[in-house]
Amino acid sequence: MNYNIKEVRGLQLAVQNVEKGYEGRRVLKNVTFDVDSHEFICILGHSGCGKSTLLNLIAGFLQPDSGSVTVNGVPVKGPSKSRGVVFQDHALFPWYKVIDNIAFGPEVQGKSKAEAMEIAHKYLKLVGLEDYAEHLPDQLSGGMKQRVGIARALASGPDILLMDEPFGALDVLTREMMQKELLRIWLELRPSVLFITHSLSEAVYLADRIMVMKDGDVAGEFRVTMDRPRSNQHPEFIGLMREIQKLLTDE
Amino acid sequence: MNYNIKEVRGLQLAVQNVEKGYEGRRVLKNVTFDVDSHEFICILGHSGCGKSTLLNLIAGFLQPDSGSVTVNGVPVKGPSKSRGVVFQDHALFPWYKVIDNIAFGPEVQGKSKAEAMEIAHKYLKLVGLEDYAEHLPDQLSGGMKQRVGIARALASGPDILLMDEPFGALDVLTREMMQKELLRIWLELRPSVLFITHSLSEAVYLADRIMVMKDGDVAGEFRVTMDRPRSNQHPEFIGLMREIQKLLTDE
Amino acid sequence: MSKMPDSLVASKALVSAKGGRMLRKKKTWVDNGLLPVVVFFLLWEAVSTLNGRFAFFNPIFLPAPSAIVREAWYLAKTGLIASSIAASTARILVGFAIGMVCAIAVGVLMNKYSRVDYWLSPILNLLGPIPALALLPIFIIWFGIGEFPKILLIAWTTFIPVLTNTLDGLRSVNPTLIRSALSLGASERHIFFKVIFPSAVPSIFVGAQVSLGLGFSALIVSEMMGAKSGLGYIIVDARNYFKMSNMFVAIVLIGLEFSFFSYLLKRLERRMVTWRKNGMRSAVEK
Amino acid sequence: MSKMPDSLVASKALVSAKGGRMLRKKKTWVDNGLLPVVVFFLLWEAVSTLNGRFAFFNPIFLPAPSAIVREAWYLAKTGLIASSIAASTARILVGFAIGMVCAIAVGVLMNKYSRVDYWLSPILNLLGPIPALALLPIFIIWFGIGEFPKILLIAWTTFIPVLTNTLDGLRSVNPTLIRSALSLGASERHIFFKVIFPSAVPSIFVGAQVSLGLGFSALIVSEMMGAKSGLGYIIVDARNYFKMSNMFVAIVLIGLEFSFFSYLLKRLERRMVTWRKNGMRSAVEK
Amino acid sequence: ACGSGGSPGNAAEPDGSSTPNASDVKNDGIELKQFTLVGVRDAQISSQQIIADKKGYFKEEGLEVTSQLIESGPDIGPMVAGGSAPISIQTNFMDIILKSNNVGVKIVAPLAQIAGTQAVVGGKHLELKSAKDLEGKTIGVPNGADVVIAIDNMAKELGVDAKKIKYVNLAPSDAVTALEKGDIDAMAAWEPFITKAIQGGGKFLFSGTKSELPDKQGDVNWMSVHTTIQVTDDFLKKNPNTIKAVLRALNKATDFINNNREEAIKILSPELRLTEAELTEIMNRNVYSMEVNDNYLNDSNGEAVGSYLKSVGNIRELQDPKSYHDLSLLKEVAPELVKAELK
Ligand SMILES: Nc1ncnc2c1ncn2[C@@H]1O[C@H](COP(=O)(O)OP(=O)(O)OP(=O)(O)O)[C@@H](O)[C@H]1O
Ligand SMILES: Nc1ncnc2c1ncn2[C@@H]1O[C@H](COP(=O)(O)OP(=O)(O)OP(=O)(O)O)[C@@H](O)[C@H]1O
Ligand SMILES: O=[N+]([O-])[O-]
Ligand SMILES: [Mg+2]
Ligand SMILES: [Mg+2]
Repeated sequence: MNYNIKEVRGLQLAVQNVEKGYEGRRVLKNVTFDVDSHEFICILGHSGCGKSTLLNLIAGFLQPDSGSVTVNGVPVKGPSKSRGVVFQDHALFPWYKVIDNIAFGPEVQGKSKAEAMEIAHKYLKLVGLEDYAEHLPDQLSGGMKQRVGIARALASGPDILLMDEPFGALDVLTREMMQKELLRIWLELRPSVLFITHSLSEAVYLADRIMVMKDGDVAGEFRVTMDRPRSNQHPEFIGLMREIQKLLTDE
Repeated sequence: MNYNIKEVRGLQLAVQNVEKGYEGRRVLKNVTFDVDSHEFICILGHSGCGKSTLLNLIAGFLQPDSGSVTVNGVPVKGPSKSRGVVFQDHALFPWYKVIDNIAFGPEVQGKSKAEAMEIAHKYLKLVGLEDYAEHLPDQLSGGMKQRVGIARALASGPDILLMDEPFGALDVLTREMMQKELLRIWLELRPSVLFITHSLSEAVYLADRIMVMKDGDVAGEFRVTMDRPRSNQHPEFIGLMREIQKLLTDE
Repeated sequence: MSKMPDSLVASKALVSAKGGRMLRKKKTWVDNGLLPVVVFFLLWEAVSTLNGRFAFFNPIFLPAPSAIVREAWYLAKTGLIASSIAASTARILVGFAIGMVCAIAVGVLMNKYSRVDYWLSPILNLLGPIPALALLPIFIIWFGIGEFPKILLIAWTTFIPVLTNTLDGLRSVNPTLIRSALSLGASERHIFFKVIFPSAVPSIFVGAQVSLGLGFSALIVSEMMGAKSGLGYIIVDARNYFKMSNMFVAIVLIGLEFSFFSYLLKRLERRMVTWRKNGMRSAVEK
Repeated sequence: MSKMPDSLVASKALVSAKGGRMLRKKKTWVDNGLLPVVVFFLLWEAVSTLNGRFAFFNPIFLPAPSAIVREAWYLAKTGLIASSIAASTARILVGFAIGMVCAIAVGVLMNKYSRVDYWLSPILNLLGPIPALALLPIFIIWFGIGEFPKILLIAWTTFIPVLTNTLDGLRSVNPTLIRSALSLGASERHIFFKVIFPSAVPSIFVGAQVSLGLGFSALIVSEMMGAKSGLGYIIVDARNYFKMSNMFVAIVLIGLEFSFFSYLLKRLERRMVTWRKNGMRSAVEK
Repeated sequence: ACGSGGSPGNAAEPDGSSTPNASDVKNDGIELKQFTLVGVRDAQISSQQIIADKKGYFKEEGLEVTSQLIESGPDIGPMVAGGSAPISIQTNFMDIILKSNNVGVKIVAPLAQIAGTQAVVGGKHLELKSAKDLEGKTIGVPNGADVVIAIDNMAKELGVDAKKIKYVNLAPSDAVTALEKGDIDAMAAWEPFITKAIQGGGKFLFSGTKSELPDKQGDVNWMSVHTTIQVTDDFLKKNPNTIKAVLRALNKATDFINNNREEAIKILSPELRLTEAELTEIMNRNVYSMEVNDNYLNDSNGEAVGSYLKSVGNIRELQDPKSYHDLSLLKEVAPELVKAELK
C-alpha cells in the first residue's frame, strides 16, 4: 500500500554508545549498532541480558543514560507510530474486542472506521484468528493473545517493527506459519525489523543480520546471506547455527 | 526430604470424559487420560487447542461441564497445595519481593519464617537468580519472571506439578539448564509432572509419556522409553520427533 | 484464563448448568435486591408493633414503617412530597453531573500536567474538607439564595470524592498499555479516550457512587437556604419543630431515591465495564 | 518493563541524572507543597487588601488571612483553639478509625459471602445516604449528646466511602493471583492477608482519603450537639452569632489539619504500596 | 460533655438520690443534688439560668447544677424526648410540640415573656409608607417559625393581606446575610439575629410586643411566647424538692436581672458571646418574670397559638395546657407569682 513512500524515505536507525541502568545497576553497557532501512535483524541473548531494555530504548519508552538512539539522525524522544512494537506481555487493551484492538492503530491514525475494520480483518485473518474477532483478550489462549499483538502492530503499518519474542508462546506449526507470514509482509511492505527471539534456528531462518547480546553488550554480529526461503539443511544455515551456538555457550 | 512419604502414598490422577466449554463453545471434548504417580507427562498441541484449560481443570480452578477429574479416586473440588502450578503468565505477587514470592508456599504451609527463607533461597539459586532476591517482580525480565514462577511452585513441594509452558521465555542455554534442574528435582522428589510445551524436542527430552492434543481431544499418546539423560541423536528420539511432528502437522 | 466479564454471563448461562447458576446469582442480586429491603421493613414493623404493645420506648424514637407510610400519605396529600422529590431530584442530578464532569476534567489535567497537580493539590487539600455547613453562609453571601448556590454546593460535595477516585484510576493505568497505544500512533486525545479513560472508568464509578450518597447530605444543607420544598427542606423543618415522623419519611425517601440512582449507576457501569474480571469470585469455579 | 515503584525512586536518584530529576519532582510535591499554599494565602491577602481600599464588598464576607490570623490569635488566647483542635482531633481520629475498621471488615465479609452481600447491600443502600444532619436528632434521642453519638456519627460518615472503595478494591484482585496462592497451599486467612488485602490496599486508601475529608463535615454536625469545644463547635457558634471571621478561622484550621492527616495517609500509603506503578507518568521517560 | 455518658444529671435515678446529703445546707429533703440543667446559649432562654449559676444561687439552695448551654435550640426537643435533658429551659411552644408527640413533660414555671425578641427587620432599601407595602415583599423566615404569628396578627390589625407576603425559608443566621445582601426585603427571627440584622443596616419594623411601622407605633400585642422551665414526668415525680430548689434559685436570678441589669449584663455578655451594648438592647426586649398570669395562660398557651402550630403542621392536635403544666411546685415556692389558674 504505502510501499512506495517507504521506499523513498528509507529509515536509518542508529544506536550509539548507549548505556542504560536501573537503580545504578548498568544493564546496557556501551551498545552500538545500526539498522538499515528494510533490514531484518534478530537479537539473541540470555534471559536478562538487556534485550527488552534495548527495544524499549529504540521504541522511545526509555531514554539512555548516555549515548544516543537516532532515526535518520534525529534523536528518538518518544514513541512514534513509525516504530511499531510487539510486546513480550502482549499489552492488549482488555476493554476492546480482538478486532478493535487490531483496528486501534489505523483508527487513531485517521482511517475511517470502515477502512480500519477492513485492515483489522485482513490482519486478523493473517494470524489465523478470524473466528475470534468478537472475543475479549481475556478470553484468548496465551498463543492467541500473542498473535493478536502481532496483528495489531502490523496493522498500523510501521517503518520499523520492534518485536519482543513474538512467537514465544506458539506451537511449532503456528510458529512456522507466522514466520512465513512475517517474511511475506516484510517483503511486501519492507519495514526494518528488530526481532528478539530465543530460537537460534528462527533467527537464522528470518534475519539479514543476527546480533548476539551478552551481559549488556553486543557480543557478536552475523550476516546471513542465504536466499529466502531458507532451508535448515543449507550449509550456511548449519554453519551459522553452530557458530552462534558456540558464542552463546562460551563463558 | 519428604521423598519417603510420597513414595508411600503415590498419586493417581484420572481425567475421565471431561468436557469443558466457554459460552457454549466446547473447548475440551471428551478428554480421558491417567497420570501415574511419579510420571512425567508432556502435553503438546496447537495454540488454542485447550491445553491451559485442561491444566486449569486439573488444578481445580475450573470444574468440568461433564466428566470428572479425580486424584486417587476423589474428585478435584478446588485447588490444593498438592497440585503446584506454574502459570503461563507467571502470576507472581507484585507486592512481594522475589524471595518472598518463593517463600510464600512454605510459609503458608506453616514453616517458620527462617525455614521458609532457607527453602526459598535454595530454589532461587536453582533457577540462577540469587542476585535478584530483593527485586520486585516488576523489575525482572520476562525470562526471569518465568524462572521465579517455577521456583515458587517447586518450593512448596507439590505431589503433582502442573506447568504451563514454563520455559517459553527462556533462551536456549537457560532453558537447557532449567530442563536439567527440573529432571534432577523430579528424580529426587518424584512428583508427577504435567508439562505443557511447544518444543517437541523438549517433550521428548523430558517426558515419560507425551500427549498430543488437537482441537480439544487427545489425538495421540507416545511413551518414551529411553534412559535419561537423553541424546537427540538416539534413534528413539529421532523417531519420536518425526512421528509426533507428523501427527501435529496432519490436518 | 477462565474469568469472564459480566456481560457474558448471560449468554454463558444459556448453555451450561454452571452458567445457569451464575446467572441466577446475578439476577437475584439485581432484581430480588428487593427481598432484603422488604424483610428489613417487615422486621422494623414488627419491632415497632411489639413496642406499641409493650411500650419499651416512645414510638417517636422509631416510628413503624406503616406509621411512616401514613405520615407520607398525609404529606403527599399536601403535595409536598411530590414537589420535594421533583425539586431535590433536579438539584441532585444537576449538581451531581456538574461535580462529576468537573472532577473528571480536573483529575485528567492534574494527572497530565504535573504543574497543575503541583499547584492545585495543596489548595484542594485546604478547600476540600470545608464542610457544606460552613460553606453555606459564604455561599449565601457570594451567590444569594437561589438555585445556583444550591446546585454549586451539591456539585462541590460531589467533586472531591470523584476527583480522588479519578486520580487514583488514572494513576493505576497499566503503563504498558499507554506505551502500546503511543507506538500505534495514538495522539494525546486518543490516549486519554481510548486508554486512560476506559481504564479509570471503574474507579470513577466508585467515586460517583460515593458522591451520589454525599449529594443527599449536601442537599439538606443547600435546602436550608430559601427552599420551599425538597427532601432536605422536609428534614430541616422536621428538625426545627420536632416532627420526627416527617424526618423518617424524608430519610426513607432519600434511601429509596438513592437506591434507585445507585442501581442506575451500577447498570451503567456494568454496561461500560464489561471487560473487568471480578477477582475472588471468578478465581475458582465451585 | 521499565517502570519502577516509587519506593525505589530515591535510590535510583542517587545514580543517574534522570533519576535525580525524578527525585526532585517527588520532593517538590511533598515538601514544597507549601509554596502553592503560601501563594494562595498571599493572593487572598492581596484581594482582601484591595477590597479594603476599594470596598467592592463588605470585608466580613471575606476576611483577609491576616485578619483571620489576628482572630485566631485572639481565640487562641482564650484557649478555645487549643482545646478545639484537641477535642476535634480526638473525635475525628477515633471515629475515623472505627469507621475504617468496620468498613474493611464488612467489605471483606460482603466480598467473601455472597449471602452477606445479598442481604446487606440493599440495606446499606437505604441507610448509606442518610445525611448526618438527619441522623442528628435521632442520635440525640437514642444516644444523648455525649461523646458516643458524636464519634458514631463520624464513624458512620467514614464508613460508606471506605466500604465502597474497599469492595471495589476487593473485586479487582487479579484472580490468577488467588489461584496461584491457593495452589501454594494458602488458607482463606492467607488469601485474605497476603493476596486480597495487599491488592485492595490502594483502593482502601482512596476511600480513607475521601472519608477523612467527610469526617470534618460530620464533625461539625456532631459538634452541634452539646459540644463545648471543637472546630465544628466554633463553626456552629460562628454561624449562630454571625462571626464570619471565626468561621474562617475554623475553616482554615480544618484545611490545615486535613492536609496534615492527608499527608500522613499518603506517607503511609507510599510505605505500604511500594509495588504499584504510576500509569501515565511512568509509561514514557522524558 | 454529659449525656449518655452516665453523668448523674441525665439519668432518672442517679446515685445522688440514693444518698441524699441531708445534713447539707438548708434543704427540704432534696432528692437529687447533682444534675445538669440544659438551656440554650441565648439571652431570652437562659439568662436566669446563667445568672443563677454564676451568682451561686443554685449552690445556695444546696444544688450542684451543671449548667449546659446548647448551641441550637431545636436539639432540646430530642434531648428531652430521649431522656438526656430531664430538666431543661426552652419556650412553652416546645412543650406543646413535645406533648403532641406524647413525650411526658411538664412546665413547672414560666421564666420570661420573650415576644419582644421575636421580630421583623427590614432591609436597608426597604421603604414602607404603610404596613400594606409589605404585600409583595419577600421575608426570610424559618418555615413554621413562631414569629409568623406576630406577622399574621400585625396583618390582621393593619389590614395587610398576609397571603401576599412572600416567605423564603431561611435560618435566622442565613437570613441576616441574605438581608444585608439584599436578597430578601425583610427577615423575621429572634435575638440575637434581630440585633445583628440591625447592625448590618436593617430597620426594626415590629416585634410581638412593639411596632415601629408607619401606621402603628408603640406597644402592641401581636404575639406572646414564654421561656419556661420544664421537667420530664419521671423527674417531676422523683425530685419535687430538687425542682423547688431550682425554682427558688431561678427566682433569685430573675430578681437580680431586674434589679441589677448592668451587672447582669456584665456576667452574661461573655457567656452569650454578645457585646454589652448588644445585650442591653436584647434584654430590654424581654420581660423577665416568673409570673403565671393571664398573658401567659391565655396568650402564650391560648387557642390561637395552638391553631397556628397546627396550621403549619408543627402539631397534629390542639393540646390542653393542663396536660403539660404542673405549677404546684411554683405555688409552694412563691405563691405570689401564680396570679392565674389553669382552667
Ligand atoms: N523496571 C526495572 N527496574 C529494575 N530493573 C529492571 C527493570 N526492568 C528490567 N530490569 C533489569 O534489567 C535487566 C535486563 O532486563 P531485560 O528485560 O532487558 O532482559 P531481557 O534481555 O529482555 O530478558 P528476557 O529474555 O528474559 O526477557 C534485568 O536484569 C532486569 O532485572
Ligand atoms: N475465559 C475464557 N472465555 C472464553 N473462551 C476462553 C476462555 N479461556 C479460554 N478460552 C478459549 O478456549 C480455547 C482454549 O484455550 P486454552 O487457553 O486452553 O488454549 P491453549 O491450548 O492453552 O493455547 P496456547 O498454547 O495458545 O496457550 C481458546 O479457543 C480460547 O479462546
Ligand atoms: O430561641 N427563641 O425562640 O428565641
Ligand atoms: Mg525481555
Ligand atoms: Mg495456554
